[in-house]
Amino acid sequence: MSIHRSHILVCSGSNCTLRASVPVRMALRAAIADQGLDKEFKVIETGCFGLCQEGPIMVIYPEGIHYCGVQPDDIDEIVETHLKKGRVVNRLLYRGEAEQEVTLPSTPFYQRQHRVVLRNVGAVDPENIEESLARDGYQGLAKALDTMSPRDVVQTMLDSGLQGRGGAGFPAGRKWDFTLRASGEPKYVVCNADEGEPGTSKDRLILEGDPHAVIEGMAIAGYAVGASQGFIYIRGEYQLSLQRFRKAVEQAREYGLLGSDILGSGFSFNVEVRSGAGAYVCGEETALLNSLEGRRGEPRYKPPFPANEGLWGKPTLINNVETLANAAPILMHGAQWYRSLGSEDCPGTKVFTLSGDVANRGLIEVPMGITLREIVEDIGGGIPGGRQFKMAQIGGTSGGCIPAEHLDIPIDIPHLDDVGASLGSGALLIVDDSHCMVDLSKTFLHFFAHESCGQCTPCREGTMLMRKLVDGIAAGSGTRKDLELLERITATMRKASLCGLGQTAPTPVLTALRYFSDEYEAHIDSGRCISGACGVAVGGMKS
Amino acid sequence: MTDNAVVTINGTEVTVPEGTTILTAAELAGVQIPTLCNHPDQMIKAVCRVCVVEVEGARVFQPACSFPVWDGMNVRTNSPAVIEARKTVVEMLLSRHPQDCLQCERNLHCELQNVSKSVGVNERPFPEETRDLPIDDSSGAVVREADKCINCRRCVEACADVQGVGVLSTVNRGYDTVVSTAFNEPLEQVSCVLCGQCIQACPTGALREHNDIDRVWRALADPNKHVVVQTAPAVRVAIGEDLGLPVGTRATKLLTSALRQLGFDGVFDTDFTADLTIMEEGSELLQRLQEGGTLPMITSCSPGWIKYIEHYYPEQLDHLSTCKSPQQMFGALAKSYYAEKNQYNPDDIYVVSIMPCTAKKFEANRPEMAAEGIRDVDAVLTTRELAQMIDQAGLDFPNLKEEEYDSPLGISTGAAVIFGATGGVMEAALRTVYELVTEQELPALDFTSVRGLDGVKEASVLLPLPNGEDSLEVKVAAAHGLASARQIMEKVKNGEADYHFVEVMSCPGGCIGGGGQPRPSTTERREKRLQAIYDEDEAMTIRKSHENPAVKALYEEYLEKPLGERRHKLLHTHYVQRSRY
Amino acid sequence: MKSMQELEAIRQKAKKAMKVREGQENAIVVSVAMGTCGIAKGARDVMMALVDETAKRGLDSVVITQSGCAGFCEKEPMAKVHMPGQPEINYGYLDANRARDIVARHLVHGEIVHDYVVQLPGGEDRA
Amino acid sequence: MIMLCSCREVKIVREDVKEAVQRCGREKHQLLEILGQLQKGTNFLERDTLVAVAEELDLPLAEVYGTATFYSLYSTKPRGRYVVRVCESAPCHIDGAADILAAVKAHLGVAVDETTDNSQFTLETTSCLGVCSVGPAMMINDEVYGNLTPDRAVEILQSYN
Repeated sequence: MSIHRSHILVCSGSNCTLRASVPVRMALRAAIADQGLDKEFKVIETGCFGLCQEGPIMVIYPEGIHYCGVQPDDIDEIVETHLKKGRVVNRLLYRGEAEQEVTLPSTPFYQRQHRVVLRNVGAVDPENIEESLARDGYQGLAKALDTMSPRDVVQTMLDSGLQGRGGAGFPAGRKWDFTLRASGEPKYVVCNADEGEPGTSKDRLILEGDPHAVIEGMAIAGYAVGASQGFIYIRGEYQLSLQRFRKAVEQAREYGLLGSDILGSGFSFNVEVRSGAGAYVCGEETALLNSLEGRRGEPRYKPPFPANEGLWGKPTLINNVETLANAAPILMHGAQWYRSLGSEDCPGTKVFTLSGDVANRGLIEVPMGITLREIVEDIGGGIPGGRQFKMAQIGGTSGGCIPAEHLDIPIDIPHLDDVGASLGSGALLIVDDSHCMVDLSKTFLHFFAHESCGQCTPCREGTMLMRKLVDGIAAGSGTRKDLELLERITATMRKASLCGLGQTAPTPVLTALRYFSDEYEAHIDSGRCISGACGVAVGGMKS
Repeated sequence: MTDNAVVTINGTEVTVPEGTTILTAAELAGVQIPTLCNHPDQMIKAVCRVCVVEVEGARVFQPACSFPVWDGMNVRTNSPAVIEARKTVVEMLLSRHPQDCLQCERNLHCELQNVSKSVGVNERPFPEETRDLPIDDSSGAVVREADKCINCRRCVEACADVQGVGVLSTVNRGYDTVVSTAFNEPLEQVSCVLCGQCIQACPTGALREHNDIDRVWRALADPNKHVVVQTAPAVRVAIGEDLGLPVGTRATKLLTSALRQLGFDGVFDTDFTADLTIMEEGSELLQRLQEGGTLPMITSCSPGWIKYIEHYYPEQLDHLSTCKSPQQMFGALAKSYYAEKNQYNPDDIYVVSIMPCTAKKFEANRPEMAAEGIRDVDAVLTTRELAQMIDQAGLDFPNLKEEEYDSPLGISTGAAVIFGATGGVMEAALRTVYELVTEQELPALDFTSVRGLDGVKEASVLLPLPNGEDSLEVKVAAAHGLASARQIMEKVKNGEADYHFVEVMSCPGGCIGGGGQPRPSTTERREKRLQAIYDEDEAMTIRKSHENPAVKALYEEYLEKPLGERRHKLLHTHYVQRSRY
Repeated sequence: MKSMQELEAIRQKAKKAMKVREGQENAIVVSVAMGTCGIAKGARDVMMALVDETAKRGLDSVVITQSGCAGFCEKEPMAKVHMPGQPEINYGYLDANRARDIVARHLVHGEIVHDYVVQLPGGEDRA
Repeated sequence: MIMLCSCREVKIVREDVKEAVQRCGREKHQLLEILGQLQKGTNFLERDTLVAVAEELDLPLAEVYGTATFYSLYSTKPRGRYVVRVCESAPCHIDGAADILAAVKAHLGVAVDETTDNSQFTLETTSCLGVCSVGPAMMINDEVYGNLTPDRAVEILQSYN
């Protein structure tokens, strides 16, 4: 193993990739090779640094200097000035600030975060297992195998109070407990990486940035519940995640961290990587199981729950990527440590994808209980373009719309519930006052009408009926009676749909009607829209 | 394990085993909960959401059909919110369901109609739309009208799981979700066996038989046609269900009376050719046993089964008996033996079959089923279609004067009537083969081991040979439902089947559960129809096919020696290889 | 890998390779002046010798970094060593061998290698 | 090179399918993987392909078709050499996805779910590409592009010609 005096980390998360990080990396490698510096400088492709809006991002160690928005043209200057002469290229620093005044990690964007799940994302080369090992990768698994019984592991998860990070927020430890206690062989562990919630890309960036954290979490789960086979179901659109994860699994196998008799403990565990094929509903755990079985990804009625009858009818633990990535830190540092993070009702941290009308967009991890205002104003850097905050949609397209009056609510499960929203999978879409709620509702409903699995009546018919009604309102042909019909449909969908998709699909429209009913009424009564997006007359409304 | 749970349903306590569904518990408490996707013989689907109820403590409503009770559970099936949700669900379905109930085949027999009434739908509040999907009448037997599909998936289960055919599947996603064939191809182009079990499963008018009623009325009205009718064994024990009689009523003599009143010139019985089939098939079996023909020999009376083996096991067609089905034998004889005997021009004879079956319509249309350009059978009606005609004619079916079949094609035995039940052909054949081989009288007529609703029934019969020393062991099996047939065929294909003779019936329960029978053909109803069939057998004076005097006369008067050319031409057929995809 | 011990060994080895990225609070920082002048006079060799020697000796708490030109071009190649809680020591006129010497004596044993120390005007240089 | 393969011989299809089945396994749960691999060359699943898959896996064709039509990454109708998927999710919508879609439609001269006359491009919309921080986004085959403007979207499309 060769030692380099400096490591240059270039983000290769998808967001930076599609902002041209690949040519940047190639130019950097070429320049270093040309100048014969390859023994001194090591270029590492790493996961997402979070600040996707500023990408491509490059970090040079040991100085820890972050450069933002690096383009291939900038490489020569970086090599000449920084690498060879040790001087910082000020103009590429975050927002062009001089180094002395602000380095990226000292900005509120990073200062307000607390990285547990993202501990290694942006810090390691995800394609090199040794980098993970150096940063305590697989130490949680080692500890479990070495010193804990499966029951101990489950108890620690129960004590930690970790709630599922995929959307429903069910206590993770209880799922582990149910699966451990379920009778039936074999048992399976399934990682739900079918992240399809619009506005969410956290799971993708975890998979791309630190796949070993997820593999380790799956192996710990397998040990805890008595499973020796794991499956990870990754969204078909996430080609890079699939590729990285497959590689990581191979490496883990090579290093004996997957396979039989792991670390001489007698515990065996394997992971099979599966690709989805474009169906939002497969994020619903039983739909995912059907899809894994090679069927249409339609949710199953419950009970029975997967813990008792899951994959091929066998006891199955199914957890989200972020949930599993929390397992190793919890085992290493203990349930009490985890509980000390976050809020009383919701321990720990939460990863959010910040998007929409906010200055800093990207991937963040914050303690539960942080207020929406802190996220928007401090981490997000406020609303750009002199606009006003209108609402935040939290939890993705099935999440509620939170208006400005609730900016100070703490972000955790019970507080969001109070305002009709839910934590969901961690999407945070910030919308400024230039947008029309009817137009946005239309977008939400087009999404659900496209993604409903079509199995149960309320969701199959309801999403399309809602879509038709809201399309009509947006087009200026709606009536007050349509609002009543919308209420009837939403009430039935929420109560009578088979799965969470149908039960939550009406949420954004319900909260939009609750907080922005004046906009709906303006469309209906006077054919006006604040944004003009709806194709009716512009203007004329108080919001 | 089965601890009892005390459940409160709308304030009434009921004690049931834990794990019972709310639906069942409610029934015991005297509370009816409407359902659509639920079918008593099928797996729980919980997709229509019509049966949702309020369970105390649950965040959302739960479907009564799938949700298990626990001790102390408190259920409300009639809260205003539940009533509103149910009604909304049905209104949603109706927002794009064709509003042609008055013209629909299911009018007054439609589950959607019933549910819609029971949940209190009285308007169509939501934006309306029609899907305008094509009506598929390509097969001439089973018609699909997808616009009327409510996505309950009962037909999919019937096709894929009960029959192991699987030409129907849920396709597309979301609002476009509908039950269809691969690439939406017409049924004629896919490997559908036209058994009609999907029709039995369907709660609406989305699946029905091809309607031949008007053709039959036209033939009856044609003064130049001599219209004869044959009734299949299973029709007599089911037709009453559609005409105001209790399930399991033996309505044979009312049936003949009704047919005569409809204007048929000869009212005959497929049972006659069922006896003939036993004679032919019995000799074929003995011939195969003696001369080393392909074994096991498999029955060929069920046209859905024939189409199934042609599509799915085309390389195994040699196992089939070459006998035509009783329906086709009847048609062939009506236009030859009967015509000759009564000096009719075969062209002027019009043969109508009343069948419990939709595949019989396909069978009658097969190119093999004609002699010198004259079709054996001209029109096939299902039991349901006949009931419709009797309604049209205004006959008071239950109170008709009882009448007998005409001679000679109406004379039959108990062995023939059990053709309508699974295992019946086998039992009838054994009664005859035993006596023909052993030259002794059969000690007990009932072969109960091949009776009943197990999917595959096996038996072994020892036939003492006339020399008094040796005996012949005949191993037999009977399967009903094509998924069961597939089990046997996999054994046959892999050379693991040591049977000599196998009976296969396409439909669960045999013909009494046929796709053309009154709906619904639930297990409960099938059991009653089976009982009626066996009662009918016991009530017959002659119960063995080889003792049927009319059949004996037919051989003496008309058919030549065994395997003679006329016999071959009229009573035997061949099969074609078809593709599975 | 088949045991906890092996895992630990690999982890320790990997940590060394990653050390450059660790922000260590109590680390010894060796900073090589990498201005044009320094490089022209062989600062790269010095840098690589320092990196190599510290790695060989498994000095986990040493960070080797670079700085710009200190403005004393005639004394190049230069490097300064900052041990926690002590004043910075500036070395000049270095080459690879002297660099290794510094590692062996100063970094390992805390002994200032007076032969190579250069005094800078004002004493407290902030290069 | 036009990749519409309705003219390909059934024999070739069968070999592709056999190979995919060999790689993935014959169990039903491999169906999605197999379909995914088989679609790579042509961007859609032709009837012969599904027939061969059904045969290899001993499944009813309708079930294979029903499964394929459930997932939006699969198509049973011919598609162009490049499938352009413009994201229509709320985050991209906020960022102006409607303008991107309009520009792409105008440039390609097709509506959503249509294929250009030269069989090069099929335009689709997608519910989310998971790159919400850098919207509006589109995906061309497996490649994702973010931070689009209408001009940049057209520029990217031109690079595929």
